[in-house]
Amino acid sequence: MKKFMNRPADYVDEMLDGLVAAHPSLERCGASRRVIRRAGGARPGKVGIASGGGSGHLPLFTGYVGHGLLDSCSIGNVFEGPNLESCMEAIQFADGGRGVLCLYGNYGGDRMNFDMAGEMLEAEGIVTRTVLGTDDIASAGPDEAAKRRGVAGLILAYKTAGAAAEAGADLDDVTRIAAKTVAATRTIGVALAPCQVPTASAPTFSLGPDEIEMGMGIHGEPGIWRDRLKPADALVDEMLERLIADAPAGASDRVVVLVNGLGATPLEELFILYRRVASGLGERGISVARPLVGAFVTSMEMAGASISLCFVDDELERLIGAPASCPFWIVP
Amino acid sequence: MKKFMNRPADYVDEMLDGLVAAHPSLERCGASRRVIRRAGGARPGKVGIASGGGSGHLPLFTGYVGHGLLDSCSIGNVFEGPNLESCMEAIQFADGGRGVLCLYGNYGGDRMNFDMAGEMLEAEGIVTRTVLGTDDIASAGPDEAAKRRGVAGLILAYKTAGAAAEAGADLDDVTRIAAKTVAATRTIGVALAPCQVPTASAPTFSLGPDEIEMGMGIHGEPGIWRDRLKPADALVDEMLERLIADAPAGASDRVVVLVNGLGATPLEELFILYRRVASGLGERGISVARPLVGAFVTSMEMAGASISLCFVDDELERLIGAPASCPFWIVP
Amino acid sequence: MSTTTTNAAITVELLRNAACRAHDAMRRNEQRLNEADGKLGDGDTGSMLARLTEALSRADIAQAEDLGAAFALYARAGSAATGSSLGTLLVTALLAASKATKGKTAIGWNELSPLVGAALEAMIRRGGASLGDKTILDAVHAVAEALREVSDQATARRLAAEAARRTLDDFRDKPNRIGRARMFAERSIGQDDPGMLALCILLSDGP
Amino acid sequence: MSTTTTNAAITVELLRNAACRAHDAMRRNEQRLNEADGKLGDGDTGSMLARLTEALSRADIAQAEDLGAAFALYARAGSAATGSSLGTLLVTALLAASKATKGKTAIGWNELSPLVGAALEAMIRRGGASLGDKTILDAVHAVAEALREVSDQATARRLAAEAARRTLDDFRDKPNRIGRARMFAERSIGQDDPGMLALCILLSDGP
Ligand SMILES: Nc1ncnc2c1ncn2[C@@H]1O[C@H](COP(=O)(O)OP(=O)(O)O)[C@@H](O)[C@H]1O
Ligand SMILES: Nc1ncnc2c1ncn2[C@@H]1O[C@H](COP(=O)(O)OP(=O)(O)O)[C@@H](O)[C@H]1O
Ligand SMILES: [Mg+2]
Ligand SMILES: [Mg+2]
Ligand SMILES: [Mg+2]
Ligand SMILES: [Mg+2]
Repeated sequence: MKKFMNRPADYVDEMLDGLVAAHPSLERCGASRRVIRRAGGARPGKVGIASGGGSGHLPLFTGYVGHGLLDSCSIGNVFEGPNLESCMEAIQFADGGRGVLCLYGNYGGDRMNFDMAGEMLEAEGIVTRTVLGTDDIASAGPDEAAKRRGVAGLILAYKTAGAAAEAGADLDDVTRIAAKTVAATRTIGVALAPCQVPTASAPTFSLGPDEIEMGMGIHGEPGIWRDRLKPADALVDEMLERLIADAPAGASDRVVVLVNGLGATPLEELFILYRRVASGLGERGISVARPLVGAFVTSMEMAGASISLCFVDDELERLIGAPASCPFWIVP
Repeated sequence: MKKFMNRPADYVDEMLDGLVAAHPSLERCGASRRVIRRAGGARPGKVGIASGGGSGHLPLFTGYVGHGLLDSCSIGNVFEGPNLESCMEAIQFADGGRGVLCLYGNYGGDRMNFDMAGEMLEAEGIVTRTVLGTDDIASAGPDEAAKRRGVAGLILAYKTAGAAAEAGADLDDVTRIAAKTVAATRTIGVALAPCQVPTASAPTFSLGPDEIEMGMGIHGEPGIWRDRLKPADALVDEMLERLIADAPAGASDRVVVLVNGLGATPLEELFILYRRVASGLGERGISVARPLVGAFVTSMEMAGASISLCFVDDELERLIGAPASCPFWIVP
Repeated sequence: MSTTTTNAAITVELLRNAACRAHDAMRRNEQRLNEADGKLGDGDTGSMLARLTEALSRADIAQAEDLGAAFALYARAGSAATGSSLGTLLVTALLAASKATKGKTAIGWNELSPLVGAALEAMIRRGGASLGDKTILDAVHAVAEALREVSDQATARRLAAEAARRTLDDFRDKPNRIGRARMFAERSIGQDDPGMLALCILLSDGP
Repeated sequence: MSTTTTNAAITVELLRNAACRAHDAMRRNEQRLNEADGKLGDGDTGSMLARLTEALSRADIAQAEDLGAAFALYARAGSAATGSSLGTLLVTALLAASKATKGKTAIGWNELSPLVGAALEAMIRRGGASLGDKTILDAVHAVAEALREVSDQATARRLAAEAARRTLDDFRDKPNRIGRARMFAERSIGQDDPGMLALCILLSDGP
């Protein structure tokens, strides 16, 4: 797999250099310079939202720092959680005196480091809450929903919690909104081709020339089945079926839809998928509150796509539609 | 190459269905439904801007229909120019009574069809002007600059001409701005991996596992050299060198930079490239008026990137910074 | 492959057969032409021609009152099918043929050469390329020349196919002089121009 | 591979050697471990451990006044190098070791088993996995058990390596019970857990 890079070990730091050079609204900071925060820092009196995770998922995580979204973000090496220090710094940089919500995906390393960071900062008087993204329905059964991994749907929780925080909600309320969004969101992905960790000598997995994997994780973790590529409509139908079978109890009949490209899949194909998603939802009497189609959460050059449904009530729909602005998502 | 699609012959129409379903600001129209225009149609009293081209380059062309950008866009099959009828319709839909600028890339089919369309509509009293994007320096020598193909830099002409039209400029002035932008813009691309036309049984070209091609066209047309992959910085250095050696006479020392992904190249790598572009320009005493980093003009799942420099004066810089909004580019 | 050699003239009926055979030939050679285009261009010539000839073969020209009207219907159908360079040039050729045959229900085989010549002229005017640039134009030109003084279908078919084939062979080792391929003229040497190759296939496979 | 078998105790000096050897082992096995992780996880275990052990080998612990301080410096260096699951668990283990050896400049080989036990406990608490889940924990547990009543380096090395190897073999055909691999338990059967494999390599290659 060919990559535009220099030394593989410099992949993340050079990427971050370029990110902040191109986007002056983002500021790179922290002792090891592995935190991105809003230029200008935390807004006093606003509940802060800190996130974090491994590299290799742009625009996630760092790209969502901005008005109405995140305040700060710690960032690890490719597919590795952010280190302890950067998690502490991210929380500190997000703190405007009204507490900080740590909102990130449910992965072991990320959780351990944010947990330790929170414990250590408690002593300094920073109040933190944690909400974990757990939207990947292929990563655990409904009976173990709390064990699920966080994937593309996490950005919807950024959006709602970010809007609530921006509007002046207190920490408990911002936490409630984030948790409610996570609880209302379901994602499933399908991979067509693998990605490669820059320091690795081979792709993380391999698929035959006509093979695809349904339910694959955002780092290439094995999924539900592996078989020959089917027509786009058939794939969408299966994914919708699985998502809807897993819908939360009492789910609304109105959804925010995210058709997300994993990296190498062209927009053309995402729109071909979305076309069927929209009609499939319509056939089921589910209306689309807001469609999002694009590469929002990726795995470097992995080819494939995920579909997320967030079953919204009026409150969530309003927050998803509230103004926001970061380098990769602007809601006017 | 695996694609999310149904029948290859339906690739374009299903993509357009999804595009307009996801983006209500775009309206699909025309006898063969191969035109995208702003929802609501032409604004009376504004100079219209129509573009067009083959499919497979999203967000180009159709994605740039919106406030401060295009009014309408005809769209052909993958890598084929838009047909005559759709070019006529695009011009008609863009017409607000003050004339229409046809602004598109310099490709044979596109030109023939827009020319014929313009000739036929002249009879109906629609005044048209034409400006062709010709920014690809690898497609012809400086002595034949007018023969160059239009690639990623075309969107900068959309932006400036669109801003001028939105501000009330007349057709001659909008045409002047577009031509000035094209004359100030230079692009070069490098490909790491090919793409495949949906109806074709093999990729358009093939590259060895470590091979890349410098100067490759946006459809995979052969470039300047083919050799082993080099470090990102070395590639950027060569590309900048070539771009600057080709700078227009009397070029300013201030540029809008577009580091554009060809489709499958992750954002991470584009930022690694941009990092070096920014420092390389700085070393040469050239300042960056506005950086754009992302997948703005693609070739489906082709891997690679292009770098565009637009040498701006105050007028162009102001127009590039003017408010604009389409599904894939928002300038607040 | 047909053994019919008797038609005294070119009629709407003959045109319809030609379109069907052209479609069949393009369908069978779609990937070969895509591949040839992939070497110099964007790899779409075959799929485009398969689509364009399908559109022609579906266009109902049975009711067309003369050749001019039939060619016009084909031009319209072809134009709806594509806006590619080659496709648009073929539409241009059909339009020119329509003009030249307006009011005629049949033309003799001896009138084919000037008809092709008129189409060629229109293609040159529209596309801006010149003879010698290694494009379909060179093959069309050779066909027009070969058809001079021909007066029956069998000879016309044989000479046209030979002329196209000869031109393809003659130009193979010349550099491409239009489009992007100009830039790597050395690399275009030894490669068949896809447009020329397409015409060659059409004429050896077609009516 | 070393033939030194005489050290009477575990010292800061020995720790430094261990870190260097660990780095060497991880460097050499980086891609093998990435590959093992690719089968069940995200393919980064080897590169992560190469980086983490490089950070340890570079950390200057020569001036550390006791083992506790040396372990703390290593924990800090390791923590700066990664936030991955395994890396963070190893840092957790180093922190636990630091706490347990505070004030001691040396400990006897017979004290190693309880030290590993304390580290294991901390890893379980932090990571939330259980023994039997087919993770590095099971190998660490086996090592702690094997080191009971051992009082010299040579025996410690031999028994620790054997214990890790045995655990790897024992668990190979068991299903993975944590993380995403849980979901395709059948597919995890027959695969080595990358964390366990890493420990095995460290102990057979290391000091
Ligand atoms: N301006 C032109 N004049 C004559 N022939 C042309 C011209 N441009 C292209 N062609 C012919 O068309 C062929 C390419 O056709 P096609 O692949 O369908 O077009 P596109 O370049 O739009 O992808 C060339 O091989 C050449 O023979
Ligand atoms: N919660 C946990 N408890 C114990 N060991 C774990 C835990 N999570 C991961 N591991 C170990 O770490 C290994 C994976 O390490 P690594 O690839 O570095 O982490 P990541 O999952 O962050 O990519 C697993 O093979 C397992 O042995
Ligand atoms: Mg990882
Ligand atoms: Mg084409
Ligand atoms: Mg072509
Ligand atoms: Mg891993």
